[in-house]
Amino acid sequence: MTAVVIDNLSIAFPTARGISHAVRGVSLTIGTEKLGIVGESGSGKSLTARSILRLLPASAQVTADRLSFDGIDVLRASEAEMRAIRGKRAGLILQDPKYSLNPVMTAGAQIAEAWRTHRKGSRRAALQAAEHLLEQVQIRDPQRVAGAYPHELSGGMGQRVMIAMMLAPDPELLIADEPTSALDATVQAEILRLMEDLVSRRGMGLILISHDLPLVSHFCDRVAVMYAGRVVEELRAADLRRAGHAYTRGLLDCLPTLSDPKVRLNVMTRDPAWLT
Amino acid sequence: MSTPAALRDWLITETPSSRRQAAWGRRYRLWCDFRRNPLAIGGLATVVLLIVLCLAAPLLATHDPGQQTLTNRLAAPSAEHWLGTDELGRDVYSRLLYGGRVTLGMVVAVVLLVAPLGLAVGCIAGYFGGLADRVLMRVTDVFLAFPRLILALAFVAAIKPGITSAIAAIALTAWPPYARLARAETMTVRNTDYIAAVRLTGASPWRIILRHVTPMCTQSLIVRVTLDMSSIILTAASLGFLGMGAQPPSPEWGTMIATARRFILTEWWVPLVPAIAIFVASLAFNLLGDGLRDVLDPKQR
Amino acid sequence: MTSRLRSAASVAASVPITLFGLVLVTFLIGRVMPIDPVIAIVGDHAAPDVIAETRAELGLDEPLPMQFVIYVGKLLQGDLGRSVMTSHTVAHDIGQFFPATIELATVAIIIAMLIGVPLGVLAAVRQGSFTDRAIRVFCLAGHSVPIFLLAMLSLLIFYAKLGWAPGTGRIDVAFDGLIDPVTGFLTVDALIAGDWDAFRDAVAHLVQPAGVLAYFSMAYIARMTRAFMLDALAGEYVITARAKGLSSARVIWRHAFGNIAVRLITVLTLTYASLLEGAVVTETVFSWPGLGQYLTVSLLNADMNAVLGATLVVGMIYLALNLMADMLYRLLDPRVA
Amino acid sequence: MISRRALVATATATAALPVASWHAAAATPKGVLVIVKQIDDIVSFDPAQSFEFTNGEINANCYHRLVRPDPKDANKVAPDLATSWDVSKDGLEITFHLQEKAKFATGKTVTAEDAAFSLQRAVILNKTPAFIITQLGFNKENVEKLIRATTPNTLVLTLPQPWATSFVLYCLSATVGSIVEKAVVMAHDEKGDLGNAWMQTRTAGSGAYQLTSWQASDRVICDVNPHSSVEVFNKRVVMRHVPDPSAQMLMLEKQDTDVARDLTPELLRKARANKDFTVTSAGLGRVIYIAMNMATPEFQKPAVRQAIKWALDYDGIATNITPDTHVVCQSFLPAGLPGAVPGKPFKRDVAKAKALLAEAGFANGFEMTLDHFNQPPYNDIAQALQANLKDIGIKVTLLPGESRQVITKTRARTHQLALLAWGTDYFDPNSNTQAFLANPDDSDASKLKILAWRSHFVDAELTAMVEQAAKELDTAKRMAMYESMQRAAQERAPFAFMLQPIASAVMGKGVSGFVVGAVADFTKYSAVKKA
Amino acid sequence: MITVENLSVRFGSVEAVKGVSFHVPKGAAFGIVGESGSGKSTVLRALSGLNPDWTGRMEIDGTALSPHRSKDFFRRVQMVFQDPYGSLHPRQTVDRALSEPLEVHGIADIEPRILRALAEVALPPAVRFRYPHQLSGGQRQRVAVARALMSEPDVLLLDEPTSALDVSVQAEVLNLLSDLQVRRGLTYVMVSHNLAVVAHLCGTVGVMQGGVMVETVSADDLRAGNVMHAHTRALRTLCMALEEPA
Repeated sequence: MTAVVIDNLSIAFPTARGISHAVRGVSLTIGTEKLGIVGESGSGKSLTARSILRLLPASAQVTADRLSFDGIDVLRASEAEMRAIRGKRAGLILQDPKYSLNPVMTAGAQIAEAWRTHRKGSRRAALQAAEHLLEQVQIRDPQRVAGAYPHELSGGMGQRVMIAMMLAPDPELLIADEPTSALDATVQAEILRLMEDLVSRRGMGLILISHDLPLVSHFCDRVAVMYAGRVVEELRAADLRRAGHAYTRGLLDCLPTLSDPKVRLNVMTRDPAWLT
Repeated sequence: MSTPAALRDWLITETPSSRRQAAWGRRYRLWCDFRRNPLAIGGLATVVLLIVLCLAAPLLATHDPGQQTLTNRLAAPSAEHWLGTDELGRDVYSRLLYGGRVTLGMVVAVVLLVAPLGLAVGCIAGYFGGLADRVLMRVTDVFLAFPRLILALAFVAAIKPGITSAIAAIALTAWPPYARLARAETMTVRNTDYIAAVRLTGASPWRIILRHVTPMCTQSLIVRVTLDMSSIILTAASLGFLGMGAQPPSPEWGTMIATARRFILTEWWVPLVPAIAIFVASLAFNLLGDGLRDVLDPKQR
Repeated sequence: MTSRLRSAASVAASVPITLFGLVLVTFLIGRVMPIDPVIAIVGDHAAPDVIAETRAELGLDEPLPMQFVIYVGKLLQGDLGRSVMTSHTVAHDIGQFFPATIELATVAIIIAMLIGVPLGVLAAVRQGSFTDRAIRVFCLAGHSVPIFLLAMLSLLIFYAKLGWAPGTGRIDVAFDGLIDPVTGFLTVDALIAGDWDAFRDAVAHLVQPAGVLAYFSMAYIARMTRAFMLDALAGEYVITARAKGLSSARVIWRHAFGNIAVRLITVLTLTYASLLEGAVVTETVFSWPGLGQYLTVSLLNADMNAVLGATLVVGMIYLALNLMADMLYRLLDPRVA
Repeated sequence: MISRRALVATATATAALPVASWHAAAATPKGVLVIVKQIDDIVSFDPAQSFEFTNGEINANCYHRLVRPDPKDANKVAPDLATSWDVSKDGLEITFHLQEKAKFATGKTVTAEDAAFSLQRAVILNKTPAFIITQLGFNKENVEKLIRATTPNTLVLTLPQPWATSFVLYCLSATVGSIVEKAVVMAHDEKGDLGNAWMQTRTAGSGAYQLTSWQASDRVICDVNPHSSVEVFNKRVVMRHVPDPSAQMLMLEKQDTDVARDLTPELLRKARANKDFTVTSAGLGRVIYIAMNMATPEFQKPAVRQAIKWALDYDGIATNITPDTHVVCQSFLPAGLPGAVPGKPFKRDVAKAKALLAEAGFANGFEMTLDHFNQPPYNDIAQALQANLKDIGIKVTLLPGESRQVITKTRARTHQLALLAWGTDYFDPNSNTQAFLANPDDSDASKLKILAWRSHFVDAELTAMVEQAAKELDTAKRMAMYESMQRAAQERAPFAFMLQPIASAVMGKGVSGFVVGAVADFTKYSAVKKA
Repeated sequence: MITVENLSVRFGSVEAVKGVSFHVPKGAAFGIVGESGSGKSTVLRALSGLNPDWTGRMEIDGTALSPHRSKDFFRRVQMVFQDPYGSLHPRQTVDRALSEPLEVHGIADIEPRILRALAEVALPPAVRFRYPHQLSGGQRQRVAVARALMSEPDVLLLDEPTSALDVSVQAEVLNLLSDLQVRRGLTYVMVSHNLAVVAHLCGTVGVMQGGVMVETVSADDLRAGNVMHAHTRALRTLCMALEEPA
């Protein structure tokens, strides 16, 4: 049973006008489950998730009482140890395949590279594996897609390639950082369903980071709501309607809806007390 | 405003109360960023020092830079002549100070000619596109494809050697890259939403170019200019090397080395002194330019 | 692919127009030079009837526009005219002088690339560190010294004092005239002749001037490499690559560098073009009989056929290189549509 | 290709060329004389066309002439191809008796037929140096009648008008009088050019050497003429183009060259201090002078011209700016040329110069421009002149220019002051005397547009005397005329003669026998030995 | 107020908009919804005059539009862009951005107008001399709206005005837009990929797919499910499904 333990994590960046604290004292434990981290831009959700793989910008100052991946101390692990986690045991899916895929390598080559890095097979075996993986992410003509460059693929296609690439070494945990916010609504649903399906079938853990609270609640078991670098509330997705924190409720209330038309939308009033 | 602290607060406030305060606040923030790069600060300090030295040349010089003493030529450094004398017995130290005025003056003159010209050509070509772009870029290409030193040489020879023609010649060869740069910047800027927004106010193309496009190009241009200053000094020196730069007795650094290089095996300090001056000035401008680029043009670095 | 080719073709179509502009400007420069080309041919001491005869021979008594039309007409037939300085046809001279320059510039660009690119990459990876700054100062230093001084210092140190490098010229006297000029590139010709000693000697003679040129151009290459690399390293795909568990070497070279390689080709090509035209001073110090020297000497002797011809060739090479960079960019970078 | 290589191999056969690469080569290859020099002045090797210094020197080593200047006595001509000659009483007919040993590189013996052809060819081609012969009255129409071979080794030259015999002989000793091999040259005749195009890059002579290859601005290679009877120590001469004097010095120190030709005064001083090196020097037949254009009203006053001559710091400039490379020379005939008058009447005298200016009505001075070549030593000298003239109240603006640019300007007579140099065209006083003093027609249509014309110097008396002197059969009388003309020029001419350049060559370790002289002819590669 | 008939736009060989027609009465809000590449933004750009290469017929207030627009047109029709980060000039303060339209149209009393405009979009006067990078996303979009209002237009074209904003800010901006419409009687054409947002602000919604406007339907019918086209139905179903938390 893989477990990520985050205890009192803080991330800060030096700026021209002093230190800016992006994440302050976040504690989370993640097992083989689907956890959603939700928050508005700048809430620190992405940094928190990336800190697990130690993929933060070089200037980030990270402190934590504990930050471990299956017992490995991420803050003190050597680069080689980290490489054994990255990709092999935990994958990361980024927001927009237009930027997160290497534009000058074919999709197949990028998947094969991930496969070979951790499985040490021949070039040809890797390419075959890549095509097989593309099939698994429900791409109908894997051969064409494998030979295509990222800019030749649609957003949905690109995100499937990204998923295939991260699944190649068969990891235990998948971190998806806003995996669908660059996609159209119809594609978004397909991709999320695909991810949910793969994760459940392989018994992997999933961390889904998003700004879309209703969306997350559909695909996750548990939701952590972040605001200004803190986790303000952690709850089961099914309990979202009964959220205790005013911020969480505010996020849900301010959305315009088709089913419930309003003349004016509710506007969230931010309580300064949330920051402490 | 009376104390440095108050001034600083006035500058860095998030709520400036006038355009002027906002502009100075922005400049101050840039300065704060710039200040964190020790190499760039070194470059800036050196440039400022050089400018001060050259401006104060009449006060600092120990001799008349044109005074010849044929019987005391190529003397080694001494108490009388701190950096020795040149091939006509003139004081190298004094000539160095006065030469800086000429050299740095040439650099400034070239920049003042080149930057606006390149900016205008590039922005017009880039913004209007079409025929204007094709014509202007073909002209730019012709000058780019021309062997640069040859163009400068031919130009100087066609007029007459001297500082003015050297300035004109260097400017003639230096503007095309600026036009290209400004054009490239303009092409990216032209398609942005903020330019679209300005177009939707009904502003004329000239107003858009002048007030909205050029400000976006100037920063990278400033960086390029600073980095180019050393090339300008060196081109001037190369012209001097080929006998087409500033002419004697004008104490221009490049010409000083060019005329003194024949002593490199014998009285080596004579060419070495202006060489060090050029090296220091070039390096300072280069470091300054690099620092400015980090601050002004983060995407190019 | 066809749209790529079409846009490349439209770029190529602009070349003749630019060339025509080049010819026109050069021609005008030649005519406004305050040097009587006849004096360059017959000398200062010639008798007036010899001067008049030569003037007519050169067509200088025709009106200016007519002279231009005649010149362009000959040019279109591939006739660059005859140089009065060397008594050879300009085409022959260019065939003799240009290979020397190409050889020099080529070796220089290779050296500059082999050193400048890794330094630029290293500086980008270690951005802001001491290494970054040291590299910056090292490269800028080479770009801050007048190149003739760099050349003379190099001669003094590596030739005179240390004796590591041979002196000036393209080859040792011992091999003078022994190598048949097949291609004009001495190194290649030595290989064709199967003369290994001559080859080694020619290479040894190349290293020093090429090194000087390389050091001078390295600053630009390293600087651009660094800038491109910083750009690339900030890309999301680099995070993806790291998230895949790749080694940092692979992330840097395969992913980040792989993305800038095509852009670097453009930088290298332009640097190469500037080396071809800009080696005049180095050629003078190292007694390198290259096109830069040829152009300068011809210009100062008002040998306008030679100046026009050589300028045209340099311009053409420049445009061709530009075009090539453009094409490479279009063909190699999958992103360009 | 193979054959050429084989040819070169035999030519350098004394020892197989050391296949040494650069670091192993401690010295230049044995049997090969290496000279470094600026050689981008070479235009053509055809003696009928060649008029530059470097080609002159190489031609002198590749060709025979009928007679040559005598290196030992400037006032005599020495036999060369002609062992002796007879002159008719009226001086109109000269009969040359040719030696029989001289052989072309093809192995053929040189005949009077070749000699006559060579002179006729120069006249018919009428290239730049042809005037040296045509000024005697030869032209396309008469030359074949007037210069003819009567026997295989007798050449008779009939003058169309009387000339001083010494003048004629000196003219024939010029490069243009080189004897080419008729059969070879005519075999390469193209459209009646008498082989001129082919000869531009080749030699066809009977000298000790022949031209093997010339690459412009790179090198000239000469190999020995296998049929020459001259004893030769170096089978090959390589002249390399090294434009940078410092590089020349470095090469000399590294023993990568045997002789360096263009060292600056400073480098010469350094070379003299090195006991391994031998410096040889000789005054050249050139003079550096200031031309005052008499179109400028100020210079029409003789006192102004004299004031300038008295304002110049001749010795200061010569000893400080151009030590070892120039000496003071205040006459248009530099030392070493026949008829040269020694002596330095002028010296810097600011008071006298100022008085002369005041006398002319310019007590407060005036402003002038000075055109000069923008290369050393001219730019240094010009700056010194600027300072000198400032002291007497003349404010000079320097106008530097590329040499041909300055020449173009002076030919257009648009200069005010110009610092110039003039080299003698042939080894006879008439060359310079005529150039500086003769101006029969000052209009733009003049047929003689040389130095006097270019500065609007019109002096009927001197113009007439120039022609008289050239026809004076009595040599002693003739030389006296040149002496008086030199004195007159110092008094009246708008020329301030300043300096005579000294040619210097530095021989590296173990090298001996290299000589330079007033004219290129004195440099004989065959005499150079290497230890 | 706005009539678009048979509008087609080509980019090279690609026809991005194929014969779109719709009509917006004065004071009404018309929404265009569709996925990326459906051509919805292209319609708006053609209408605004930013893209002159179109065919068909467009009228504003009974006047036919030509590819080249008069200055008066730009005074009456203004646009708000999707990304407030990109639509404000990075080197110009809020003050400059707001005074530019006034200067162009030669409108006097710049100072009070700017203050009034800031107040109207509920921005404190203190932001007046700030640069865009010193503002939050919501503030920027308010500045963009204020700029569009400076020349007192009748028509506002909204290109995904909230899609780059956080949901809480989106609510604020949407409220601002509906307030302004009421207060000033503006006519809106809004483009968005979010059905709920469009239906919230607009009485009528045109659904686009592949460059074609497949259906025009009132917001009420949309809510009630009275839709004809399959694409409209699919979009509606997805939207409804995600509105309810699990």
